[in-house]
Amino acid sequence: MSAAGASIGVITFPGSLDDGDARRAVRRAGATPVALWHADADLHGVDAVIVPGGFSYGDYLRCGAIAKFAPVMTEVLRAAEHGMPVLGVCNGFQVLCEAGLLPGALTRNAGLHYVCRDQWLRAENTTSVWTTRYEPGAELLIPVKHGEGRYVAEESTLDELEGEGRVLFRYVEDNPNGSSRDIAGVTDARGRVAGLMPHPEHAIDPLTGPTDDGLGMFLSALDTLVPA
Amino acid sequence: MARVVVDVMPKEEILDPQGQAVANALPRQGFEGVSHVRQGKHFELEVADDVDDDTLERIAENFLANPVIEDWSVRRVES
Amino acid sequence: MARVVVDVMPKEEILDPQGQAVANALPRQGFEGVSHVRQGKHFELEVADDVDDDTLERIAENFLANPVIEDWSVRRVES
Amino acid sequence: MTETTHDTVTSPERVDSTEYAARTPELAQPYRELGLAEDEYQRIRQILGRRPTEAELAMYSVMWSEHCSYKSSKVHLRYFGETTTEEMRAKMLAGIGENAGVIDIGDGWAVTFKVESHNHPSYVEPHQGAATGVGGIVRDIMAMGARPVAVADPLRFGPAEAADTARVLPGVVEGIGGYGNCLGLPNIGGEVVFDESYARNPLVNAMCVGVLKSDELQLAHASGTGNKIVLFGARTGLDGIGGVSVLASESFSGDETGSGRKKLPSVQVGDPFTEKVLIECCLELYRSGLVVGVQDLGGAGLSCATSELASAGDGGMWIDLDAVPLRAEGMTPAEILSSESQERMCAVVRPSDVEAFMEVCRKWDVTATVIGEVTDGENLRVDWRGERVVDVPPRTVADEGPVYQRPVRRPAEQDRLVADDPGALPRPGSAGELRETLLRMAASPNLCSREWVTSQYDHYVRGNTVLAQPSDGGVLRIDEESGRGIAVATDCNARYTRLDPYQGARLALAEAYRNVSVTGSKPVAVTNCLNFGSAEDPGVMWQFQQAVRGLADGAAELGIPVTGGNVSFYNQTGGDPILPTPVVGVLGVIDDVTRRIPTGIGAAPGEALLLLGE
Ligand SMILES: Nc1ncnc2c1ncn2[C@@H]1O[C@H](COP(=O)(O)OP(=O)(O)O)[C@@H](O)[C@H]1O
Repeated sequence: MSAAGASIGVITFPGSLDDGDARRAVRRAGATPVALWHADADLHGVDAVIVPGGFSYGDYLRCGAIAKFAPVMTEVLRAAEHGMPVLGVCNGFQVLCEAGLLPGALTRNAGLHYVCRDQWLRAENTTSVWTTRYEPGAELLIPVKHGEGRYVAEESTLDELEGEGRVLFRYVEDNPNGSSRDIAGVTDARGRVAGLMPHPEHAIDPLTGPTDDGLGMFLSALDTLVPA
Repeated sequence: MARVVVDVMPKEEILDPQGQAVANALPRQGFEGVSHVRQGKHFELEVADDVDDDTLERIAENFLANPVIEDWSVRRVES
Repeated sequence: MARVVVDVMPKEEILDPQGQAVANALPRQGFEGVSHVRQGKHFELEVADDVDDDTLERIAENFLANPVIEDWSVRRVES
Repeated sequence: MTETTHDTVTSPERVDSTEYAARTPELAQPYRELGLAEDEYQRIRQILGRRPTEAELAMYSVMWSEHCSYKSSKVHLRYFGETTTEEMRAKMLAGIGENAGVIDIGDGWAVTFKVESHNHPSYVEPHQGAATGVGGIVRDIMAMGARPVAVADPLRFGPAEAADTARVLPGVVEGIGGYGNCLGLPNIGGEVVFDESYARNPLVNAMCVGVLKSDELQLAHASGTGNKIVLFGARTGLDGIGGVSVLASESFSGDETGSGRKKLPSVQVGDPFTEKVLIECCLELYRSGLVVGVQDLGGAGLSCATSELASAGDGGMWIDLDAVPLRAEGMTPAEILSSESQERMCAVVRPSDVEAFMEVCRKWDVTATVIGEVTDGENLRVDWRGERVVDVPPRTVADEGPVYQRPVRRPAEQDRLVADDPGALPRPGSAGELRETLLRMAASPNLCSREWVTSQYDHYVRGNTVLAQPSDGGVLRIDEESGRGIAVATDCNARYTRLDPYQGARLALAEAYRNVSVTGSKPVAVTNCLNFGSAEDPGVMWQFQQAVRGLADGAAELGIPVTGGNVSFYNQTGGDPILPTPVVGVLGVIDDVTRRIPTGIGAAPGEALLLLGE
């Protein structure tokens, strides 16, 4: 299979905002983006799925709380169980946590304000499907933009995540939201389902983002989907 | 020490998109029979015994609620 | 028709920056004696009479609250 | 204001129909409470040949308000048209009079942009006032057939250290951010200015920019007899009823004290999610060719949308108010017509397309209802519970409202004010003093970093933002293949404008023009939001007249047209008006966004710093 032969689905919920950007990032990485609709009960044969940022269904109750019940999420849960790579960005991360694919929860920023800024991250885990292109400890500059991005979980869960090397990225310098242990993103035990608050899809071209540091996440997934 | 609960709700005639979102989502999850939902805020305060009802009322009105669009209720509970 | 109230609160051990902001602001405005504030959500539901307690509990647990970070209580009230 | 007694007519037992109105000419009506002058009320009676019904009175009173009718500004705004040459008009696909101006920017692309004020609502309830201000301007842009692609927010507040500013500013910023972020519209510019004159009259202006293919332009007109009128989006509630509540009869009131609905807050609450879905739904409807005409619902709600659609069309219109999906019980016809519930649009649809239209709405979970149709008569007719409650020539409501030539007088104190020039002020004499002055200026509220505000706004969403804060102008890519893009900037120095409103407006234009130019873009069009004090103050009207002339003359000199704008009068509490604040927005075009020029001193050492101009 050629890279363009790999197809990555990007879900659109009513209220999704960064779905177009995620599709652009997939294209830029050399794969074929496939738009998935929240009401689809079918993943249209994609090789991986991205749950993008935004405010799914308005996020009025709790971020991601309604999206987890979307028909398409039932399919995503099933596919993830069989090892399909899944990436949740921002609202997508919130949805994956709500859906139980990733541990913990994302809560109101400690500063109580929505924050949009360029943020330094450190790559902690470079073996997950979504991070193999990064050097361990590499520092990346990627936008964050959220009001509810403070990652919390029970202490034992946090210890487990650290122990198993499942913290994907950590905020460096300034923690924008008060996340426990500066956690910006985590992965499941198999390193296939990943979620993070920062937006790699907004860092694929220095013209429209601070850097192209985010492109590595999409390229990493392609490396796995399309073994050289 | 007394425990005080303040509930703050959007006024009846004011649009409540949050409650509406919950009400719309329930049937999709297979929960029928909920006809109306309103969502507001719930505060729990621990206050010294010498804080009187009048002060609590003022705290609710000036801080916890936005009287332009919200109603509120204050009650003391057993701790 | 029955009226049901669900209160959802951040768990004790979870940081509650909103409640804290209120608690910090009160003394600055001359309100002393409030030692602790926590902020959660308050839902008022109108439900058909055949919706049983078990269903209400599931609505609260699976939907209105996130058990990872929140506690909740469900009660029926007079309408 | 003195309370006059009047009879309310509509009750569960009786409807104030046109027929009943014709039989009861002597009935006292609360036109003054609704803001109509005696002669305005008499003109309505003359137009109709009878007293208006309550519903008609509600319609005329909102549509003839300053906000909707431009009755005090119209005579001055004509000057924009008079000074726009054919050459300036060449690229203009829609101009003053449409929901928003539209400019052809080449390659088949067109751009629409407009600024609106939501000043007073944002003072009453900063968060919701500002949020619904964004929502309103975004719907204006949608009504042109465009996809909204960016917002900007010129803001004015009282002194930074004033207690009330601490209430208003954070709420306004949260409201603008909360709404715009949730719609997925990057915020690419704006202003934050503090001045005593805005203390009880903050200015919340919101700009929206939209992009469309030039052949996709939608117009707000109802044509084609038999075509259906579809109301879609949110339900209609008691929001923003404001003054019209004096028409609510006691028997409709839920309030035991019997004071009608006077105590209703006129605040509207925004629902950005509904608006986001409405945007996507509208765009799909346009793409599918299912819309003949479309109008957003903003101030004056259905009164405005129906009368404007009918007025711009070629026939009459019939509306069945019972079909309007309501959120509140017991709403009277006047209330339904005046409700300012947010997130609603009104479309004209061919009967054969109604089913397909509804299908698209169902996909997006948008409530849509046929509420009437285009008729071959002349009049706008509205029925409720089987009785006719409105029967009016729509032009008399929408276009032929009163026009005033308000007294204009240069204030006596103007000379004294101008004579008091800064020459007498102490100047820094030493390097140390200069340093101190510079530091003080850099730290002052009007010059310090705006990051506290701008970091609450998403400027990355949609992935096309090429320049945003802290750049002088925001730049957006609109065509990924060609790299074609646009730039916008808004500016106004109101203190200059106070000294000389003509020059002040020209300066505001020149500044916005420069801010667009320095991004590497070519300015092509102008919009404005003219914020002033009371139209009944001759000094304020002089400021207004001068500012309009300055802006129009400046635009003519630069050769770019004013494509639209907004007027906000009565920004004053007591006798003191705000500083005259004609906010000017300039739109530019850049052929290739990779050639944009960021703000700031270059990164490489040894670069030369050049000062251009005098
Ligand atoms: N309310 C606002 N919303 C968005 N951007 C703003 C706002 N206020 C200021 N900005 C942005 O911050 C930057 C600096 O603003 P300002 O100090 O007014 O610049 P200037 O003095 O060069 O016009 C500009 O990019 C401007 O667009």
